[in-house]
Amino acid sequence: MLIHEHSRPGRKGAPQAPTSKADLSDIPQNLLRKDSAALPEVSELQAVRHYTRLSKKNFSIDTHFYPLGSCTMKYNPRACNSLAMLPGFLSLHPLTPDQHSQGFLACMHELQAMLCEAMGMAAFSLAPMAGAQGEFAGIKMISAYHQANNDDDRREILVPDAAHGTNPATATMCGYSVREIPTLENGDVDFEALQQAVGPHTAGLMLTNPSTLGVFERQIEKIAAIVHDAGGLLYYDGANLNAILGKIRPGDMGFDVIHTNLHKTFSTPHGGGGPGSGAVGVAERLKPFLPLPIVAEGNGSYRCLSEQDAPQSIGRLSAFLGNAGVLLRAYIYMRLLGKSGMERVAEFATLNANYMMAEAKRRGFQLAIPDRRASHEFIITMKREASELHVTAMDFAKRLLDLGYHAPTTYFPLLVPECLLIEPTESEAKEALDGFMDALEQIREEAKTSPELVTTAPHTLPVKRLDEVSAARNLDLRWKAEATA
Amino acid sequence: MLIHEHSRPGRKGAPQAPTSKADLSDIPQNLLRKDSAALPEVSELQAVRHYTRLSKKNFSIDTHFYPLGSCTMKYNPRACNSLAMLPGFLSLHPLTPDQHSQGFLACMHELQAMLCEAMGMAAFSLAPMAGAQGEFAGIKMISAYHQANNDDDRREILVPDAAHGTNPATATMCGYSVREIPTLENGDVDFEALQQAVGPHTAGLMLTNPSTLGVFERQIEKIAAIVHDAGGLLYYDGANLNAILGKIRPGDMGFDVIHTNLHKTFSTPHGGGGPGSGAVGVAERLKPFLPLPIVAEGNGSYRCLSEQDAPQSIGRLSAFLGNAGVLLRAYIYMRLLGKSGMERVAEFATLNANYMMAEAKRRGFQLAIPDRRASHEFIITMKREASELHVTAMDFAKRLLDLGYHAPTTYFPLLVPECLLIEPTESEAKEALDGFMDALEQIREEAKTSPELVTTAPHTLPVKRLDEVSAARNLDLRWKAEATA
Amino acid sequence: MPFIPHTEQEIDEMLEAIGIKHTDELFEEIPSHLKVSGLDGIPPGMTEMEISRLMQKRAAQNREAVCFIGAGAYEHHIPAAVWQLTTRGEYYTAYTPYQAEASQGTLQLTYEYQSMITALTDMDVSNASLYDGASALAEAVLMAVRGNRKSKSRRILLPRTVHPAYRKTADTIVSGQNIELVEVDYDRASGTLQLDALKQAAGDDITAVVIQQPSFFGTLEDVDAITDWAHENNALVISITNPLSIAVLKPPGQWGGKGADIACGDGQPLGAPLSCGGPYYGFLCCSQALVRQMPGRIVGRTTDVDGKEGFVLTLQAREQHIRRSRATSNICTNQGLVVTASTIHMAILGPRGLENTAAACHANTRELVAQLSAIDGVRPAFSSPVFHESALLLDKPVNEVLQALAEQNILGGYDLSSDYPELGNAMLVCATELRTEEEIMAYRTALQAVLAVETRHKEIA
Amino acid sequence: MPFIPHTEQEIDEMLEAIGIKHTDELFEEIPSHLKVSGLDGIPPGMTEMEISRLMQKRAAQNREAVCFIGAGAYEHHIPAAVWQLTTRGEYYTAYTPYQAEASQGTLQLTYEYQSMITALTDMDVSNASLYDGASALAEAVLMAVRGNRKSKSRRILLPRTVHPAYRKTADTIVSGQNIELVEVDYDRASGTLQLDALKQAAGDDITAVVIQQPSFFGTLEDVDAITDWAHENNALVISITNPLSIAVLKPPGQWGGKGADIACGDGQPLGAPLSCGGPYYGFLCCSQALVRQMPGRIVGRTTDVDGKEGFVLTLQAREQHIRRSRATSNICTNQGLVVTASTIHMAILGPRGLENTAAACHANTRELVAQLSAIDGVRPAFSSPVFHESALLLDKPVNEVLQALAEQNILGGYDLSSDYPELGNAMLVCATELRTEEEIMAYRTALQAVLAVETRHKEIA
Ligand SMILES: Cc1ncc(COP(=O)(O)O)c(C=O)c1O
Ligand SMILES: Cc1ncc(COP(=O)(O)O)c(C=O)c1O
Repeated sequence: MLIHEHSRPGRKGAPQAPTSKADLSDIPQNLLRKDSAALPEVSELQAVRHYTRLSKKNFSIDTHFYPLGSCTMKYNPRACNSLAMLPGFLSLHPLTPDQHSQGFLACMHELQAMLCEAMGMAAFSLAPMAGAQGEFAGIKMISAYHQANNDDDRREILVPDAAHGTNPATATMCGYSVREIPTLENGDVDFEALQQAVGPHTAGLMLTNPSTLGVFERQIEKIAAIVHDAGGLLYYDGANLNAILGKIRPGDMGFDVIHTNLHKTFSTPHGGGGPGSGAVGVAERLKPFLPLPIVAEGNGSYRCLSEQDAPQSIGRLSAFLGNAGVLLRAYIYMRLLGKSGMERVAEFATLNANYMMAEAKRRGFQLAIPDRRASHEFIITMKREASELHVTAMDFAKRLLDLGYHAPTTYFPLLVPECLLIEPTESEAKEALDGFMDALEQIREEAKTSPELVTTAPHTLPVKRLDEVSAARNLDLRWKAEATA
Repeated sequence: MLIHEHSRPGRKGAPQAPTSKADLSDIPQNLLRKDSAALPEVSELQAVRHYTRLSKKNFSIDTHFYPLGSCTMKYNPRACNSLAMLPGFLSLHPLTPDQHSQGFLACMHELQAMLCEAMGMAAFSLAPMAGAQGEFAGIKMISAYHQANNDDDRREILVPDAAHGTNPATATMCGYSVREIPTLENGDVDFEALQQAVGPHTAGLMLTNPSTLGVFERQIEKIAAIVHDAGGLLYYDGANLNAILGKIRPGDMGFDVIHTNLHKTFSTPHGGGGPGSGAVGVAERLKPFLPLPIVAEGNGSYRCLSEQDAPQSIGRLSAFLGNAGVLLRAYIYMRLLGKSGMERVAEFATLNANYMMAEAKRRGFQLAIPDRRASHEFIITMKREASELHVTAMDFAKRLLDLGYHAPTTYFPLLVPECLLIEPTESEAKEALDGFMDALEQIREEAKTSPELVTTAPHTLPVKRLDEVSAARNLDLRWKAEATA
Repeated sequence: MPFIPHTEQEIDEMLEAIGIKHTDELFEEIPSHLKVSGLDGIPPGMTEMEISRLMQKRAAQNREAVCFIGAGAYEHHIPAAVWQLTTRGEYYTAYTPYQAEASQGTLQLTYEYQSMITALTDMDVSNASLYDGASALAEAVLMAVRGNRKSKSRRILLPRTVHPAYRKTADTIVSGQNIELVEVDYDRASGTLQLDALKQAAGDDITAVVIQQPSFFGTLEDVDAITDWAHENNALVISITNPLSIAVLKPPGQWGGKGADIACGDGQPLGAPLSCGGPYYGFLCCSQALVRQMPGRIVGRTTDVDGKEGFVLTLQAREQHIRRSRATSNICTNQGLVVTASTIHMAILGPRGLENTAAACHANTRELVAQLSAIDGVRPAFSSPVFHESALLLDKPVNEVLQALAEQNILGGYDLSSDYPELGNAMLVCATELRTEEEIMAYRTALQAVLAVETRHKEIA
Repeated sequence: MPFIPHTEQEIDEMLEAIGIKHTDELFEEIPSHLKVSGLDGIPPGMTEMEISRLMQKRAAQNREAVCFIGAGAYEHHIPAAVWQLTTRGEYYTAYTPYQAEASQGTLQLTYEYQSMITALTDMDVSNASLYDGASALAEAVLMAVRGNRKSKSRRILLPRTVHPAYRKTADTIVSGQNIELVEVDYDRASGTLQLDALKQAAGDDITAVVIQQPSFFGTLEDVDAITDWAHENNALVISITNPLSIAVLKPPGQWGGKGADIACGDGQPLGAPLSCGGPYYGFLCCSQALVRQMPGRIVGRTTDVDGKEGFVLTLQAREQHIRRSRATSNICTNQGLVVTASTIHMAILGPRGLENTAAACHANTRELVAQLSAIDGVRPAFSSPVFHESALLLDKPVNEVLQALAEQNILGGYDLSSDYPELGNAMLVCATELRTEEEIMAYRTALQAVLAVETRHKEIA
């Protein structure tokens, strides 16, 4: 039932706004709204009850193991939420003069510094509001760098075919053409193909390492060398740093620019779709191009750098300082972890992934890349199950929901057929991992004995399998009064 | 699964306490604990997930219509929660000197005054921590009053048989013997029986008006007169004021003392069993006996009265000032309602109850007291259904849960067989009332066509009908390590 | 109208269904001369925005200060998760779990609470909570009187080392029932209860002995000896403990040879904010033998018709809604939500977290006492070992000193002089794990200055 | 380790299952000379208690002040229910709803959001949110370029009455794609865009015209005439509106004869706290004709195999994870949680609540402008009617005046002089429904004093 269906004309019952409407007669009649907007009219109780009940239809970390690969669904500490929502932060207007917002700016400055240290970069900007915007900023900086060097012929960005869709989309948004680089069976980039592709037209290479296939790119130094030798720059898609945090730093691998998804590795909540933060870090030579604002320190006080301070900056990405509340949460998380905590993120994330991989192997599941170490995630392919039992990876995914587990990422990376990309994260206990593997095994058993049960799953959720095709064909994108009348 | 079953020896994973244990060597060895307490060892994520999931097994106002008679489950505004939990209140130590807690004391003083006005009493104390403790304070004041008058022979408290169980229990706790007064078919007190019972041994009469049968006691003035004439005092059980708030005041009806359940009428949350607040109000002559502390004002500042200020007080009921946080919530609620809002509570609570009663009648349900106006609640009896269809009021109650409604109060008051005491409160919309009546009708239909469905309900909840008899016989009141090993 | 969803049209429909024209008719049975014309003393309603502004102002009027007061309520760190979970609507807005199948959340959680608090106290049984520690003591006394079949006297030995407000509360609550609360004095030097004093007060029939550990003074009583003595004399033992302290101190269930019979106290240190004094909760545990004397709700584990585990309120025959005037107590509503918070708090901290917190409180208090005692004119009041709280003697009137400290936003302690005039200028101080070294040093500096100034004032005068 | 639940025993079991001895072996594929020896620049970890103390200190360092700044972010009352519900774990800690059946909460809520924001804007279609208002403008521009098949020029008329930061952001984002953003000046007297100026800037092919209503100055543009003119010239119309304002102002869908084609803006005024500048969210609506050009996620209503209503992400073929380099945008993560809050906010306020709030903001600003303009040396910058925000001219440098006011904890407004030097000493002021009469009068008094003192200083100098 939609909130609109609880609405009755004239219903109020909430002391939430001025009880009467102030005079607007100074505004020309033709600029005023004539009708009232068709918003729901419900009591506060009805709204609270509706949205409380609605929330119960979600899986979430706070309710379920959620091993969604490439998404790093780790625990979001509750302290990060309450401390980022202290009144002193919540009521701060973004255009408040710097001397009135020193507490906030101090946090941001320290966050920049911690990110530099953890990533091995020279400087960070916190402006981008999600991973994709971080990518945009990164590629834009590469473009600005070449432009500053009058190196105008570099029209191409290289992207491995295993890359996340945002990488090629970003390159396009920055005006580049995209050239795909194939991936080998063992998960490494096809080095020869790369060698052939690199050249004077190469603006840069976007790489994720470990790749979305969940393995570490072993030739990273050679790759860095040929791209750099050709005058290109190296971009690190740092959406998922859980595999490396505390073990190896993108800067040390030779990357020139990186975006980080604070809403993954640094545990800010994903909120059912956002907000995130895609802070970008750069090596020395790209520093002048960082997006604004950046928080600088001098004489013991903090201030935001502006266009005057950074004339070569690629500019602003939002009206203010990006997703400040998200940044505060990441800051708090990093301070809670501290040095030794942060050094151990990759260790335990990787331990969990490799343990699950070993268990998957032991239980007879087929691994996409069986002979390598998993990073923070690994891939099972249901190719065999799909062809022999006619039960697809999607069926497995849906049936997992019935058994109380959020499904892993399905059908990504695109290279692996019928794949489940599984990422447990470091904050899950062994029981959860074992329980999940038991569930997978149970489903495989069901697929043999009662395949219907699996192919028509889920059965225990608020809705059964939804018709996505008709959703796209017969667009119903908003409630209309007539529709229910 | 119990939280204890998520525990593993040595598990931590939460940055919640000092990481190491300070030295305790100055404490004699024989006074120290040897073993660690057998508390669960879980990660913060596990705790959060466990208690989030557990919460989903509750019905509550925020999720369900909850027409539990005699309990007044109205909407608990979220603002009351967040404002009562402002750091300035939360961090206030109860023994803080008065001059440091003026903001809090101001709220309490105004709350006392508003309660006096709403109840028609001369003074209020906020000390009692729930209705039953309010009753205790009230009867204790009656006792202190007679004692102060050297009127030592009054050993009896009169209580109608329809009264809530706390009334006789309270009288006993105060050292009185209890004499029950019968109730007539029409819900009124048996006046003749009362007349016979009243006498020089009468310390007082405890009355709820409207009674727990949901009807107004029409002879209240006569009743007050005979009790007062006999030298007894009149106690008003004000647990449920929703029937009268804004319409008639206990003080004006002749009551000498009243307790109020702020956790019902004044909307503080019930929290799955408490905390509540049972503030007590008195007529002039009982003022000296009010429990401590009481907030007084003088020269524009507030202070708590102590034993020195009130030597005749019955004393303290708790270590500090009662359930302060609950009192703050009630204060905020009353200020939100204000004069006109408060004047309309009974009006709409009664409208809802009488509408449901009319609907019940129209749909052919049997009413306990069919020919009177309902107060804020009314009673359906399933006597006929129980004898003809072998489906009891309890079965109806359990089946209602399946249909998404919390059950009304069952088998109270004890006088009415197979009863459902239904109290919708003013904050529920007409749709909820109609939906509930539809559900009752549906169940009656099911009782005819498939009685099993009803007598074995609920079917859709986390557990089916629970075995209470074996619970009381084979006591299992705590988890023990052995039990699960 | 705030919180009333009715539209005009719905009101009309409802009136029509009832068969009346106006809501006034709903109240026609009330004698009209009794009806109130209007609640004129109630101020006009506020919007949420307005009340928010007002409450923020009021909250700010409670001056922030660094708190060194304990005396029964302690400022501890509470993990953020605790109240974020506790205030979820499903816990916050549920009633007492009368419909068990629709209340498994609250019921299971309460069972877990009972498991945790009995683990902490090392007792057999716990109820689901009472109002607070002081009223829990009163209920413990009533329970002892019902439960001690060997004693006829209804005499309870109540040492003066027990929290004064607890003693007053117990007196208010049990005084109507012909029970004698016998005060037992403490030893001036050690600040503890002595067996000799107990023996003197005992008479030949005692129903129960109350022991608070740590005592109100923070001193440590000889709980083993007192417990054994009481049991030898057919008296029951009622313990009062700070539940956090027994993460490291010997729990009541292990006192003496047989353990305390009834254990009570205030649950506040386990997850309840100071909150101007409440809501906290009283815990009450007992030995198996006394289970049917237990007041208040108890949750038991059972099974449903399919054999699935579930939880219900049990032993309800003790309670007022069934046994009415013969109930074990009149308590009905308890402190459920605070117990919810407390259970989550204990789960998150775990045994090690509670131990480390308790030890940190003790270490901070020890440091505080050391720093303050180093000041001229300040010395410990007692010679016994203490835990987490301690009494100090000043050479100036305590209320004046505290007043002066309060002006510097230091709440320096609790003035003992009205409850214990015999001690002279005594105050009780406490530093929980929240107090920092700087705060402790700032207190020292401030106290030093206050005492010096006072002296100078006097010299001048 | 914080947030790592592994016990020693479990680690051993897991290593054994993997067939290794030590976790180091998990990283054996990484060239060892690349491995970091330790993150020495990261400070040691803190307990929750310690970080709480630190953050409280930091929060307190942000000096509280009465805020008269708007300029794209507005301090409004947000009902307490909004964020208490929004931060429920089920909303707060869920991912993007990729598994629809396990995400009906987020999906239905987003559908309700789309229904509400299209009702407010009176547009056909909305997406599920973009990052903020400024980046939404950039996406609107890109969308217009893709959607306007009649135009080849990729020229967008971007008036200077549009928020400067929005213009800069749009420039950053679209500049790589060969798009020309043409500045159009405003009329100095009225502070609004004039048709003549547009016509001059137009050239013979324009892709779209951007209109902000109320303008950045708070002035009201002649939206009907501009819209109709644009449509006559085959240009699309992109509106930027404060979504609260269109509860009472004519919504974009009703501008001119055909309505705006694309409506965007920042959702912050509908439930997002100021929060140092974010997270807010950008809304983006369009006419049905442009639906396939829409960037970002969209939720659609559909049915399950039993015919039961349900919700899914739809039209995903536009998005990067399918269409990769040819996607409508690279946006992936959006601002879902803020949309959650905003949806609940709109539901609780309802149409009347939003109208009354918008009207109250306007009335307060009008009062503020009246009070301040009464001061010598202060006058309105423009002659046009304004809504909710207004530009004032001072006879002193604005930054000095604001500085002086800030010292009295009054954030007096936004200094226009760096973005609009031609206006002289101009500042933008705003008083939302939260500002009280006393605060407005206090501002007046303070400003009066500041201007007077300044004058005196100068006289002395
Ligand atoms: C590898 C990779 N790159 C980029 C992104 C894009 O990040 P965001 O969703 O924050 O825009 C993601 C997130 O899904 C990702 O997994
Ligand atoms: C009529 C009546 N009296 C007294 C009480 C006792 O109130 P409390 O539960 O707050 O102790 C109740 C509550 O159930 C009640 O309904």
